[in-house]
Amino acid sequence: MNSLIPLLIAAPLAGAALLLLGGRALDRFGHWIATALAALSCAFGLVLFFDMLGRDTEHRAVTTRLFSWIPVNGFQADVSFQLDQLSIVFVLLITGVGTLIHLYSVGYMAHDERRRRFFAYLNLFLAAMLILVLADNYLLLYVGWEGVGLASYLLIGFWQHKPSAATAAKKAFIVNRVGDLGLSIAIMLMFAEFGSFAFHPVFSAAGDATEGKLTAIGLMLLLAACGKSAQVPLQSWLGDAMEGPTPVSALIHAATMVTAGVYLITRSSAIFDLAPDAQTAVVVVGAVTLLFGAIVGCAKDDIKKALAGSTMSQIGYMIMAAGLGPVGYAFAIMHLVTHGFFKAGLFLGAGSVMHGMNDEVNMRHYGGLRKYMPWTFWTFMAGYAAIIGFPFLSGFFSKDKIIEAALAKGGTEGWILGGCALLGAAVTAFYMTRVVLLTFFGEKRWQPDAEGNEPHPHESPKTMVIPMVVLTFGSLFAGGLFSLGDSFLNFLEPVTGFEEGHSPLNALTVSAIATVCMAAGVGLAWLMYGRSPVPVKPPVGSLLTRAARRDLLQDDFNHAVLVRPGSALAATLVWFDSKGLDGFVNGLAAAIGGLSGRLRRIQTGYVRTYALSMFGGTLVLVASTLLMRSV
Amino acid sequence: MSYLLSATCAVPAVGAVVTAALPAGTGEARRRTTKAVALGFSVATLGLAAAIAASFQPGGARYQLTESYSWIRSFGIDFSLGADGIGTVLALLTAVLVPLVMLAGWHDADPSAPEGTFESKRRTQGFFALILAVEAMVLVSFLATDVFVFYVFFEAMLIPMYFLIGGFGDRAGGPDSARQRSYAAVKFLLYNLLGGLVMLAAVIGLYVVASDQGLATFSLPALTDAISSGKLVIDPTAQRALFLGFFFAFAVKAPLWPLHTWLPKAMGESTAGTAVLITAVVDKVGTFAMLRFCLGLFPDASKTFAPAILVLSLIGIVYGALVAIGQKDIKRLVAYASISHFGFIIMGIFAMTSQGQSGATLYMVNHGISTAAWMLVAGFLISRRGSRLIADYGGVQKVAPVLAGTFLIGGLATLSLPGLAPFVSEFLVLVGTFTRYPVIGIIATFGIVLAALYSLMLYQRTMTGPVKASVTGMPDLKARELAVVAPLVALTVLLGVYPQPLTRMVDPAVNDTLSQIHRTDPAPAHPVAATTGGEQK
Amino acid sequence: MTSTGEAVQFWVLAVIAVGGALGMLLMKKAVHSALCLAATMLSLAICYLAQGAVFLGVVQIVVYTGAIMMLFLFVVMLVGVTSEDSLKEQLKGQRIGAVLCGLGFGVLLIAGLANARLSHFTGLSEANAEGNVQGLARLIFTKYVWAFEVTGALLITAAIGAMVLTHREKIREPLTQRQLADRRVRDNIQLPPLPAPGVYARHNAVDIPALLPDGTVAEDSVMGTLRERGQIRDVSQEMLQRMAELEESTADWLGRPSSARPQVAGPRQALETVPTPTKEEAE
Amino acid sequence: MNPVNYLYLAALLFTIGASGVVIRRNAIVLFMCVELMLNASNLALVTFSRLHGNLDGQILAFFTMVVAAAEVVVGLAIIVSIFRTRHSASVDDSNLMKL
Repeated sequence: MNSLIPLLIAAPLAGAALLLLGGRALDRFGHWIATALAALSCAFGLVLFFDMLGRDTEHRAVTTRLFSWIPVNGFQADVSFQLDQLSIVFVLLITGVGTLIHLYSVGYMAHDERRRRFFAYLNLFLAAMLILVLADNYLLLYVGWEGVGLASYLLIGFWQHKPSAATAAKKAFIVNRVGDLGLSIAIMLMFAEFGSFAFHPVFSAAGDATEGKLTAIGLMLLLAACGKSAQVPLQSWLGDAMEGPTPVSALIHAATMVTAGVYLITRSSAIFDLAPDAQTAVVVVGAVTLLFGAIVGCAKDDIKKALAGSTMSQIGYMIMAAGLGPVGYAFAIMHLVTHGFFKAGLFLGAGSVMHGMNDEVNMRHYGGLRKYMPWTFWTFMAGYAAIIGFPFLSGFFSKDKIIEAALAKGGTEGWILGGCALLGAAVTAFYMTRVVLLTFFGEKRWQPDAEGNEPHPHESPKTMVIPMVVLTFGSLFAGGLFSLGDSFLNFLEPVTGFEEGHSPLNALTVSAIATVCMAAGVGLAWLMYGRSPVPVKPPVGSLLTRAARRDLLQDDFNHAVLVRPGSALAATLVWFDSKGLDGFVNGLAAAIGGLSGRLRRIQTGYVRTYALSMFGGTLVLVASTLLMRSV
Repeated sequence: MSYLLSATCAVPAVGAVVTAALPAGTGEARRRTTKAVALGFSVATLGLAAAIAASFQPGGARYQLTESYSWIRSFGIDFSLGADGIGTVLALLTAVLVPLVMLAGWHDADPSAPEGTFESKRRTQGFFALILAVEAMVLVSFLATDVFVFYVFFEAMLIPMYFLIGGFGDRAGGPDSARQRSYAAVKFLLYNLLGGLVMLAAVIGLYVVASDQGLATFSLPALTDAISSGKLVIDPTAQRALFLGFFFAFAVKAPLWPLHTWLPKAMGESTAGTAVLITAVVDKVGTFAMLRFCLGLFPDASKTFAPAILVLSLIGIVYGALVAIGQKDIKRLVAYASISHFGFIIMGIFAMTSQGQSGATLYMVNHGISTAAWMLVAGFLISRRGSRLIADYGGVQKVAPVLAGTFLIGGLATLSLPGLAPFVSEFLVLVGTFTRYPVIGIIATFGIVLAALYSLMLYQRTMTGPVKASVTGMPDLKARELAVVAPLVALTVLLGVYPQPLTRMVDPAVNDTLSQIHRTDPAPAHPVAATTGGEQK
Repeated sequence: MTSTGEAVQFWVLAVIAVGGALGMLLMKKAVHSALCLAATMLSLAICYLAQGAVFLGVVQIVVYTGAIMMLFLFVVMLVGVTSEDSLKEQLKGQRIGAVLCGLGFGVLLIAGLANARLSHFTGLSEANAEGNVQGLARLIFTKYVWAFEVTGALLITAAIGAMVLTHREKIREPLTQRQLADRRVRDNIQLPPLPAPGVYARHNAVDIPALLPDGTVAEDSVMGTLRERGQIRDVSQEMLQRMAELEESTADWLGRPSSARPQVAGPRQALETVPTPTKEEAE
Repeated sequence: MNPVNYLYLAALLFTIGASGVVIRRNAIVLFMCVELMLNASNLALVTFSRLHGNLDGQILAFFTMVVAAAEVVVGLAIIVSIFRTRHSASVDDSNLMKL
């Protein structure tokens, strides 16, 4: 059964290779191959899952070693995979949502001439993401980590002829690289400390290391997580990443890849549990991003960017939960899964809307679409209800648990964190309601596109609707299913550990407060956008709104602090290299040339001058001979 | 005594003579014969190099397949060859790259001068003969086990390289390209001659010191054995001076910051194939020699100077990358990227850990392959448009997707994407450095961010965006060009996923080097009992 | 130690030799230098004789002084007997350098000799037992025969070399008188005979060029060789001076006012084609 | 008198000759100076011959004379041909070796 694990990865990898190398011959049906292979991978995942359920708790985790990858004396990196409860959750999420999105893309990308490549990249992404979650050591995880980064780069920049897409892709990759820096330093620290970087040995030896070292490793891992999961301060790439095709945004930048940071922190729980300072940093990052993303989401008029802000914010929840320690790991993962469903559903819905509206993304140019796209509308509403935490839907369960866990932190910290989480919930309700109102309700504010075509909104083809419907089920019922008898918690506990948090408020009260917050957010949004017609031109807005539209000035900050001095430095060095170093060398050459020009004058051409110098030379020779003799 | 090594070195040498002697003429058929003959010799060399690798026993003696012929008896100079893991791997790299470089430069030596101006009728013969000559000399350098023989070929290599750089340029040259080329060639020659001169003094000094103590030989194994066993004692001051003499030559060739300024010029002005020869093959002799000669012959001085050299290489890493970011010329960008990479290689060597040195050796191979892919595709691109300026391109992926794709793979390999070969070596170098010098290791890690910057910026500016008018109608890669790039890409992926064939050959040599200098890897602070799934070698 | 006679002889000869050498060095005219050198060589020849090198002494007189020095004199004649070598130095620092080097060199050589242990002199009585010439001949034709043959070859080569160097290749048949005359007409250069040298009534020497009516020099009137050597005596200025004096006295005689006297133009330009030595002589 | 005095005399003459080469400009005089130097060395050789009591020194002096003769022949021929073309026997006029 273990041999299925490599096959799980091999299927999409083979798909990617086949589609990329296969050439134009595969243009007509390549996308179906890719979808089939994704589904095959998903099937393998399900088989493995049920196989795992069939064993008792102690024997659920299995590893399979393929071959030794980089063996250099003490440095032993293997290509070896570990499938445990945490991994299988991710495997199912990735392959499941991945398959659905493959299917969706068949319809969405039907008219793109480079469709074959798109599917190749999607398959590549699946393979890399599976490597990421199945690796049994950090170095192999790093391969998957950068592999998804590559896939993300290729897919964000899929429409390369658009300069904005190409720039966004590059930006995503480079910001991620900064995060990867953290991961590589963490691996190096582990190797220097433990002589290994495989999960099991490191976690079992973690207790021996000093807290300082563990904190350093933890902070480096956090940096990596920040990069991949778009957390403050490395969040700036996610909004731009929406330049990619919408299925990509749904799969990579909402459901799976961006949650890799949460996976990393949860996976490294053994390290974080022993490094409280690092945990605090994680919590702070999570809480800040939670609010940051939510505020950005409120101001964006671009439907995908609003959803991207939301993604950032929701991942902030997960990171915060993961930072809380064993109290929160399981809930972080649970929220991750439910978020995967409803956010993917929301993005697919957004994609469907764009598909019907000539790829218009500005919500101010939508309005009243519910009549034209009923399927899209209802699936979107399901996702909407789930994300705002409408009672007894997926988001309600997972988010409430996180708020509880935050409050359970205790003391002022607990109140602050809980307060942030509740505030976040209210803001989430506000911006999501705004999205829904602007898109599906109100007047038609449709605008002709650049070529003057009036939009004719229509429902999307079946291949797009079916995935949305399937995801709707996940959005509606996954949370409830997981919470039924704490099944999810019990399943994950052997990996992540769990301890009951002691919240100052009981669960019911928390739920009630959260629901009230949610209702307040929805109400405020309705007051602002539901009652009165929405202007097509965005109003100037307050200072905060304007800042939020610019991603709270993150890009400006980066530009001023990093990009501009960086390029100035590069320019200075280029100058220094040609004028300084090379100038020195050339100057030396010129000096020697000048000197020989002077010396050349000694060569007067007069025989007698030469004779004199010979005479002088003889003199010196005789003198030195005599001198040597006398010495 | 097997003749495999000498045969491997002799085949390209004979090939160079034969190619040069082929009948001149400007006809297409004549030229094709010439090219086919040269390519045939290089492929034969590849076969022989593969035979060396195949018959190499990783567990056996340090130097295998040794041969020795007396040369200058009165100075104890023998023409002796021997293959160790490091040399074998690099010889194989050379043998792989040369046929590809020839294929890539298939038309680089076709008559280019306008009708009526003077141009040699033996241009094609000369070009291919020179490439073969370089190959022969590089192979001898990698396989020589005699310090003097190494020195002679290390220096002699400059002659054909000089003519390759000065005589053959790409289509992108401006009106004064000939002048620029000869400037580049002279600069290349002067820099390297200066280094070689200093080295010659050190070689003689070494001989004097050794013969004073009754060891009148240039044989590397004999000298290193005597030094590591304490039979030959070089006093510290002399050792430092000799070390610097050797190191200077290698640092110029490698090149190490701040001795690098010849490289961008030489790579920028020559053809893409020549640039690959420079950076992927000839420069490797420098780093290879640091590992084999500097460390083995002067262990104490190496340890003394290691921190300073590490700092220089660190500067090189960051500096090269930053300057690459600011470049406007594609080939110069690749050259500066190479400077950054050479920083990594030197850093790995002088970190003096097994990971660092294995990583550095792998890095030499991987950098050779990946840069060759990147540079040759860049060369194809330049040959289509006739400009080296980044600003002249844009949107190429739309018209030539395969070209763009391979260019991207080259770029990704350069930025050390995991799964591609350079990642393995770069990570090993970083880990190896980090375990001994944590701060330097961490700063060097920043190099990976900068690498991503220059590599992706180059791709973005040339390949993406709207199709520029000057690019429209640009043909995609032709079969010949694909035949050049495909093996390189395949190797990049293969060695990234399964580098074991190389590490198995390199590791014993590296361990031997480390034991010669009496260095062991720093032990982890809290070692875990069993490593990952375990199988220790 | 040598006999007193030889000592006296040495001191006398040494003074002559050194004096001759210095004379050669300092004399302006090459002829004088040559004669001084001959004196030195002769005294050296006697020194050779005194030291038992009879053969060499004779060779020195016959070959050196007799043949080589005469060759020198021939060449000096060819180039110009009276040509003087200006002792004014033109190269900067040359003379100072030469003096310093010379002094240093001399001091060093003499110091080196003084430091050498040369007290024991074997003398040649034994070697010259069967006669100096015989002794030399024995060596030359046995031990040094190869060198001797080579010197022979050298001499022949030198002789041929000298001939080749001084030989002028005849490129075409020499022109006849008629052809020469025709060419002069064709080229229109100096058809009438050249002017005769000398200023009649004043000078009639061949090295004094004739004067043209305006008082300038007619260079053609002097033979080419003299012109080349710069051995021309230009008397034009002097003549003009005379003319002016004559005018003056005539005017006095006629009682003309001085203002009405015809002005003699200022000094005419000097001879243009005069080679450098003449200029130096003027200095 | 010590025969070493002959050597001193030779040294003196040699020095005068060498200085003459450097000082004088007339090529013929210059040649004479060279001859003087050769003569000085001949004197030294003859004296050495006497000092050692064998004739090898005289043989050497003899060869010197022969060579000097050859040299003078060629040298003077050169001077004559130079004079013919450049109308001067001053060595300073022949600075054509200068670039």
